[in-house]
Amino acid sequence: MMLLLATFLSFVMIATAIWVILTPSLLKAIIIFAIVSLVASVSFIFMQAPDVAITEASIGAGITTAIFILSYKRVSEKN
Amino acid sequence: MTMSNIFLISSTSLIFIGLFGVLTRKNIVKILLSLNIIETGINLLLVAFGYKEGGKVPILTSSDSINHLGNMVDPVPQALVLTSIVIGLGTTAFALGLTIRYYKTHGTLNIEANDEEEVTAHE
Amino acid sequence: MKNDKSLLLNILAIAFLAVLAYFIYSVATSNDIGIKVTDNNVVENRVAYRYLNKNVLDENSKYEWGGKAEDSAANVVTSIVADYRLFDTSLEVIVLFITVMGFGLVIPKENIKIKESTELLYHWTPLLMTYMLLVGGYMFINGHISPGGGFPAGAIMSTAILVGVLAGKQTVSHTTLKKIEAIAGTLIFSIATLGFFLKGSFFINFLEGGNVGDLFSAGLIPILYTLVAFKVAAELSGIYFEFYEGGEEHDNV
Amino acid sequence: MNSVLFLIVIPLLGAFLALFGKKANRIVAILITAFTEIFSIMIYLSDKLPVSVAIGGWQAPYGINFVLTPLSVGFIVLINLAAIISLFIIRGEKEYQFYSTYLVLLAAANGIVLTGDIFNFYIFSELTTFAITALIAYPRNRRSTGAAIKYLILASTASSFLLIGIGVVYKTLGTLNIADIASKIDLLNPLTLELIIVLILTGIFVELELFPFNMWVPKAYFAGTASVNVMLHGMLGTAGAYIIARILLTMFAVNGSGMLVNANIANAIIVIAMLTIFVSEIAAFNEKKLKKVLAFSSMGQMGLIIFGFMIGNEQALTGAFYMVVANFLAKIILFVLTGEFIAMTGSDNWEDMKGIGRKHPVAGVSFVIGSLSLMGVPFFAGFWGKLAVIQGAMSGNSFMITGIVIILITAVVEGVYFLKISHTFFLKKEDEKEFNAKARIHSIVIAAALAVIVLAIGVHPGLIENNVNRATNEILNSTSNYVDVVFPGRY
Repeated sequence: MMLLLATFLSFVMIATAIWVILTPSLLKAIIIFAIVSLVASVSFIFMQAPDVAITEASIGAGITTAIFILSYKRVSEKN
Repeated sequence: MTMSNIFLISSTSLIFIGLFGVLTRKNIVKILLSLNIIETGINLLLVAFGYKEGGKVPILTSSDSINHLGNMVDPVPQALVLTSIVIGLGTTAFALGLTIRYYKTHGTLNIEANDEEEVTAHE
Repeated sequence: MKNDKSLLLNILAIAFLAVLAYFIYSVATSNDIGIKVTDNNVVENRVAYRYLNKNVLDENSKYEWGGKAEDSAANVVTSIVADYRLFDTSLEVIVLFITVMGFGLVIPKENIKIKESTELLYHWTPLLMTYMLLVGGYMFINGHISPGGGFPAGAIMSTAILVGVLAGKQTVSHTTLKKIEAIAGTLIFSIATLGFFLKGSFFINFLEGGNVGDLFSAGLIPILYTLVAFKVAAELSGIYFEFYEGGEEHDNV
Repeated sequence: MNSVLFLIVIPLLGAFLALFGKKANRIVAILITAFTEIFSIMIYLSDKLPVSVAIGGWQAPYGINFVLTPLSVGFIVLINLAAIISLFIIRGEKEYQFYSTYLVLLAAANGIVLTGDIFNFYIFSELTTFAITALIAYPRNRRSTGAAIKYLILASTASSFLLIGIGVVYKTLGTLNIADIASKIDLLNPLTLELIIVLILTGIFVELELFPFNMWVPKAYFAGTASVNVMLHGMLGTAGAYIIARILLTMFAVNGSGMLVNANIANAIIVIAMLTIFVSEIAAFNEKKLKKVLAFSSMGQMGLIIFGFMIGNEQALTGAFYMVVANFLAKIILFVLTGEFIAMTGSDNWEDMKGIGRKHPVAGVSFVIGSLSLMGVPFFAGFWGKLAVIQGAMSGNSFMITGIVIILITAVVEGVYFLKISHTFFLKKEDEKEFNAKARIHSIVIAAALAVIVLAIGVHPGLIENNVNRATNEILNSTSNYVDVVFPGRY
């Protein structure tokens, strides 16, 4: 069961990562990247690494996305 | 297919996807997103290197857990990944600051824009 | 953006990655003798084994739950991050310090109006912030016995400040943040230097004491994590302030 | 010897305190650098070397350790010398960020050389990357922003390979200590070893300024101010030369010789080094911006040093170390003077610098001495290095002979463009216009003093012969020497 779930998570992660690269919209890419990070942090729990999971969720998914979106506002305000 | 193999393969694929993005994209924000994907992939890869089938969390919770130290997953890669996540955040933050400045000085987010000053003089 | 679709570049990149993938595949399936990447882990041959057994100093020592150990943090990852490899962690603090400073240096200063926040956000923000600060505080105090630690704690605390910024509440000034950052950083390295004068070695855990599993254990680790958390929180909050802060730009070229 | 950590801790404390120091920052930075320089010279001259210092009271391989050998401390002395010179030629950088970043760079450059732990090395190399990026971006104009972001993206991508390499090393050998890895390298499967070397090599390629990944170099040098150029060349470049000696020729060496463990990869690096020399000298020949000429020449010299290191016999190694010292001194002269000349004429182009040599003969002559040494003309410091590298390559196979031919051809090319530039300086100024700014006396004094050293070494190479031989002997038997320092009695 866990194995199945892990496989599913991996597929979600890879599919979303490809989506990030291919989508032409920047904002969409940033939001989808947050999903990649969140799924990665769930994967860390699967690999028995709760410390890393918490750090990845708060820093990788939270703060990185926040900085990306704030920057996006600055670079897109003129067009 | 075991759990660690799944994570080894998926993290390696993430690294490859990110590398493809870094190599082919022209938009700086896209390149930074690809770099972040590479970093996520590496973090997963390192933790997967330390994973062990049926391993336990390397935290002592009771007197019993001390007798099963050999069953725990390797804590060192986790410690390294903690460091590398923070370094990744630093890279991203600094690069985004530079990107905003780049947008102001170059008027575009294309990485191949000319860096010489003369170009702006005509605009 | 139309350059993104350059076919030749994509084909070249895919070819390069294919070569790389083939190389990794041949490494993984190689049949020669010697240790391979694909071999199963033998924990006993690794440095991690001594960390888990907490017997780096004395190979034959054993420890018990609630007893003394050379490093009494129950969270082994924390004991590596904040004790055995403390030097790495303090450099990590410097990495964040220099990148955030570089960020503040290069970002163009423009006054940007923050949109009026809604009534709901404005009134409930204090509650939300208190809750986030409490979670962050719990994390760095308990970092040595449960998952967590200084870095995520600092990140969560900085999110509280971010919520304040978005709700338009003046919580702390940018100068205060700079001071907290510098003082916490100086203290971390002063403690490291203090170890040299007390025990003859930098970055040594000279307060070691307490029992495995206790809240008051692991010596310096909770203190260092507190400092790290405050420093990280101040630095990350500084980033949010930079986005909305106007002011003079010092051009000296 | 635990006090060696002061070389790292004091600059970092200074970096925090620079947030409060308003005008005193420059003085504080100079004082701190003077301290680190004097301290490192004291360590070099003391008889306690070589020694391994455990940090935090945990002995290697469990804790992080610093390894002090004559080679590493010698490089520290050079790096701190460049640091102090770069501070003296600062022109107008006033903000605290500059000094804070500089002090972090100083600590990181010291740490990258001293550390004996591969993950610690990774963190230090990331720190240098960020510090250098901030210093390049400091002028905040179009050119510097473009150069900085390109360097940052390139370096971060490369260093992620280094991190994968470290992960593979830990997965297979279960240790992160460089000495521990070096002593266990024979246990590895050959293909896995190849993978590790390729990954780690990719990670350090950017810092080595080698061919496919070196397009950032001219941009970065061109965008930076004169003092940043000296830091880039004297601190980062010198640390780069050390990285080859330590990572490639110690961690991955055949025990008892200075050879890389995998002959194929060694040959590949030699080919890349030759390409680097060739491409960069040709590019320098066609370049009109003086700073870019020097940057390209810097890349060429780096390629030459790597070529010498990779041949791996005693003569070539001696030559490589001579090259490190000669290139270090000569290039600093050129960068210091270039900064002055550009400030005086207000132009980056060397064709506009006519008459400078007539106005300031000391500066002009020092520039000529520096460039003659880079060319490898007899009786200048660079000559002995090039001679020994060529002699070393002679004893190699036919493959090396190609390298010799390339070195000789590029030496001629280098000679032509440097002579062209030097000749321009002594031409008569066409217009009677005054120069924009005055030359600063202390910069010219620094350049002249270094030029005298270059001449002295050129005439009498015995001056540094002892130190160079010490370094060569260490590298020739690097693995057993190095492992013996950290784990006495393992070999």
